[in-house]
Amino acid sequence: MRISTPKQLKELQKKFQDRDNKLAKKIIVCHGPGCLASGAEKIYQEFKKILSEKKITGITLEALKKTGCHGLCEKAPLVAIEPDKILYTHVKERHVVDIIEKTIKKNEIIPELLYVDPQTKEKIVRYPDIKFYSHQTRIALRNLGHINAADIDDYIRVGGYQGMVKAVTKMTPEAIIEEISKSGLRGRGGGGFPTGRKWATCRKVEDDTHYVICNGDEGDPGAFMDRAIMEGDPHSVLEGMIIAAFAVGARDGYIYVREEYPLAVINLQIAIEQAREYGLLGEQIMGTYFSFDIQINRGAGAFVCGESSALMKSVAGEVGEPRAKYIRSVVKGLYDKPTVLNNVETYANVPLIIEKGADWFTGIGVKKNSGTKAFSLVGKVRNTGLIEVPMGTTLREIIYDIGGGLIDGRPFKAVQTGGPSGGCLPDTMLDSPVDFDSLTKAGSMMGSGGMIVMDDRTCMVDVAKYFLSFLVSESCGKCNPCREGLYQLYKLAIKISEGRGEEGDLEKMEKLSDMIILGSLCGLGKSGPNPFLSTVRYFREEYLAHIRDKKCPAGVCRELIRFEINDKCDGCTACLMACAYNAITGSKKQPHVINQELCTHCGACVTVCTRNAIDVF
Amino acid sequence: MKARLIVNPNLCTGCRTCELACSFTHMVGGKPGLSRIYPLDGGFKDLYVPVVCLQCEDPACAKSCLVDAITRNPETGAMVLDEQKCVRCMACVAACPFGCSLFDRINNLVVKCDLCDGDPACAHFCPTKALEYKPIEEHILKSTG
Amino acid sequence: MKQDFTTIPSIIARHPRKASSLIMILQDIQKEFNYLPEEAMRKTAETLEVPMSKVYSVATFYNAFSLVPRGEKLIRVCVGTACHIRGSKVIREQFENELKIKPGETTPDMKYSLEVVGCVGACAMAPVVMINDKYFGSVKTSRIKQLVGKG
Amino acid sequence: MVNITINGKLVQAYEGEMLLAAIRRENIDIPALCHHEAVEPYGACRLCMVEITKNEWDGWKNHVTSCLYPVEEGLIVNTHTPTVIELRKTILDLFLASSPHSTVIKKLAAEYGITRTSYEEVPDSTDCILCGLCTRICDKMGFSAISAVGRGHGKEIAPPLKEPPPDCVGCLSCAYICPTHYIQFTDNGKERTIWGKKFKLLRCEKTGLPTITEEFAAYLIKHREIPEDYFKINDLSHRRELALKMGQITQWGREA
Repeated sequence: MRISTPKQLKELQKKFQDRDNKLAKKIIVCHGPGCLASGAEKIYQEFKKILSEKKITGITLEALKKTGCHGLCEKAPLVAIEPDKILYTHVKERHVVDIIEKTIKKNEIIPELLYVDPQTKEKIVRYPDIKFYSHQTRIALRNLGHINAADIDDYIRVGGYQGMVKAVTKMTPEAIIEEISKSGLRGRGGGGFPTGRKWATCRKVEDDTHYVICNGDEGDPGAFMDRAIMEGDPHSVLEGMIIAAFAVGARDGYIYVREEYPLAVINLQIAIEQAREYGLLGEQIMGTYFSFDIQINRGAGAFVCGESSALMKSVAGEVGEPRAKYIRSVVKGLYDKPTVLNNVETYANVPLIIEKGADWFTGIGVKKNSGTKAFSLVGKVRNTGLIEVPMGTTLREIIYDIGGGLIDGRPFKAVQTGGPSGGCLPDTMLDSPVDFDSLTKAGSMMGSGGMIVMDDRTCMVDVAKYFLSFLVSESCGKCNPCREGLYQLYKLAIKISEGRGEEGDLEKMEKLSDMIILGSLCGLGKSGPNPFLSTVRYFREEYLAHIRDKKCPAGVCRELIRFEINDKCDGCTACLMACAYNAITGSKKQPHVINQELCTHCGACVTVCTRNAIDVF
Repeated sequence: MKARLIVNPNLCTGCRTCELACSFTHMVGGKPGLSRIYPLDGGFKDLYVPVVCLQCEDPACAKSCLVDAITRNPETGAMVLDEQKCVRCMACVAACPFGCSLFDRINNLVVKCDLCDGDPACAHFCPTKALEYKPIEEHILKSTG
Repeated sequence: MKQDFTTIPSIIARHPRKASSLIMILQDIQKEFNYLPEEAMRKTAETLEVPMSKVYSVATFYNAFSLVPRGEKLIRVCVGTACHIRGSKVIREQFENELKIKPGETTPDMKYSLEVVGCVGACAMAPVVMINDKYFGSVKTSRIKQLVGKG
Repeated sequence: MVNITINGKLVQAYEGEMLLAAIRRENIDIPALCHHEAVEPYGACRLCMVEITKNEWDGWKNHVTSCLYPVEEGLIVNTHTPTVIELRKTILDLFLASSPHSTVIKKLAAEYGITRTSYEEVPDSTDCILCGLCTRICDKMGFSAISAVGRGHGKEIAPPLKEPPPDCVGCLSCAYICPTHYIQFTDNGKERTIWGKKFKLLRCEKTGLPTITEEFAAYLIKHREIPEDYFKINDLSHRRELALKMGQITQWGREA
């Protein structure tokens, strides 16, 4: 079936809505990354088995739905019951029967599966009442947790492809670009470049071929928003790309997906095929002369391919080495043709802007930073998960209201944003708003949206060392400042963390950092020293403790710490079993002892001790 | 092509002034370079032939150059080797059927005649006019007339 | 692991015969054989008319490719930021101790390969371990022996 | 022509050329280890970076690699500002840590006042500075026998599978173009070895002197349509042959 008129799409939407409305209840089994890692697939199969065996009136198999990430990954696996908006957390296979028997059949709530507010200890039935959800505004993640990613009909039901149909049948390319420019949409991949301006430049380049690329190479460790969108709402990405292609005059599009995301590739592929079937991709879309198709390229594991020129080389089947960009890729990109490259979240925003208008979009967020931003809120925070907030929301709101504060009530130390190109912000910055400009000013950056919360047991020297080690192994090795400079910066960080640091090392590292920023060829090198610079800016004392006192205050840097078992030990032998180096001795129910000669300070014992009986010095 | 380097072995005495002139014109770092012209034994008594690049119509040197370092100067018609581009692979030295791409071992350079940018020193200094740099028309008129 | 190289041409034939297919072909070969056999790389170079040096360069540039056979079970310990601060280092070391290999290596019986990976995008469940295509979240050191057993 | 200012001097540059060419024409010495006229600019060594600005940029300055930045009307270029010199020093310092034994690097670093690296010397260091000239020239010549292998700090230049490269013809261009003379080869007049591959040299049928490798000649015959005969003798013999032929013709003229 081909959709060729806006009316036809409306009719279809109506049809799918009616079909959906007939379902008395819907069982949503979240298949986001967190839930999948916690056994969501088994729960889905269990539901499927019981539903097909039991034949409950009004509840057919159609009521069971696999969706993308619902958000609250910490409590995975999640099951939601619609339209009642009940959320069950930490669901296990054995709960499935209960859910069907009680909640589905009798409208009874199962209290033990409900979310418990960490502050009030109150059990919350409906997820919109949970602070984690109530403080969010979802645009890019609008359909996650609500629709079946592998079903275009479900996307159309919730209003999918309306924006694209409007763009292609009712708007001129210039008008689309104008609308996107007016909306103030900025690149969600991290740089924050105005999307409208990018499209306008690309359209202006006279060439018979233009390309549209979607950057799904979410390389920042600690970020999974793009993954969640590609897996959970692939059509929103396609729709955004089709609008972009129509606006700039492209015939071919590419989606570059990280190799670690096999499910994203599968769901995107299904989506592309379904869109082709409906005539939304392919020749003469909506009966116009506009033709456009999309191909998926799987990344092959290289962080540097998040950089635009490297990504384009990789799409062309080559080594992902960035090239100097005195000629921008918008003008000369893939195969030297004008190319628009945006990230997944940016494209996911586009259809709604076209459908609802730029004014609606600028009404969300703050000046010069309109709209929302999705984050993966992770680390030592209570409610880890996928969130989306209006630009300008403060870090405190995100971490304490949505995130529920830190695990075990430990003190907040820093929040890391922007991945390896970003930085760590201390508690003094908690009230600063989260938007492109404020974060950059604070010495970090928006990045693709990883937000990693750190507590007092995280060592900032170790964090800097971690990012440097990541960048050293991910540098393409083309230019000297990045290849050799970051390597030397890493070596100096190791030196400090191992207690060999000397006076002057920090100054040397700062100077080297400046030169790496100045001299590197691409963004990877130019932002590579940021994790070091931001930690040394806000946590200089901690560095100095390593250098002068040869101490790691957070108890992380192994060369500078010592573990000892205190009198809380009740001889449970958990630490003894966990120690791979046979450094712990002691018999059952007797206090254990650590042999300092054999101890490697790996900390395995601390992670298993439930009695708080191991001290770190 | 306006002019051509005409070689007349009849007039050549084998004095080797041309070699010297070439060498001194093509200095390398202030020292004389390798001459690109050689008056050689013509096989008969008192017969010398100054062998110099013929600036072929379809030059093997340029064809064999894989980095496009040898190109024709449209002004002089000379096939000129760009020293900055040359990577000393010796393809042209091996490929020229007249042996007129040469390797200067002392300066580690491949060299060939470039007609001195339109004023060839060899012709300039040739005492017997065995080498003359003449406009093409004149030369054609003479040979046909 | 398959050692039947006769399937190579058909894998290559799944893609358009142009240089831009190189990475995709190598990915399919990697999937089929668990590594990139020399013969497959040569055949790819020949079919696409891409120099062998370029194939080798691409094969060694990207993390996804291995030039040596990998074990039946590929254990990937995520060392992304979220995992790092939730103790992935200890997890990695425990796997090293358990399997007696370092990341990038394979046990002599070809059963296990150990790798570290930048981020698998399941950060909310940190620390995460992937065994073949399966994710395991909130991994504790005490679970590692058991994880090696299953997966 | 384009008007630019280099270190305060107004100069004219050719449309489309890179800043480095204009700078060097002014006899200003700035190092550029990954640059060679035979191949496309690459921008890897970063030594040729200069400061640029324009009057209308309101004091905003940028630092660019001059080998890759095309000249623009009104550009004001400074090649030796304190920042630029500091950057060059840092890069040379880093090179000195990664290639501590290279005489070329040592000499260049000394010119900038660095005699010992202030960083940790890289273990298993080599003289290779990964400028990419060898692989780029090999690609340009159409052989692509060698390439970069791996990435990041562990990157190296090698033939495929680190075996003698089948596509190499032994032209030695890579060794010649290598700015640090890292690429080693042997040539005893009969046989040549490079990248672990042995080549037989063609010899002049008259003088017995070696010319190019058999493989290189075969390539030129096949792909560049140079007649096989041309390679039978060397340049000296070719010249002698030409002299004798022309001598014969002259002699006939004398006799007639």
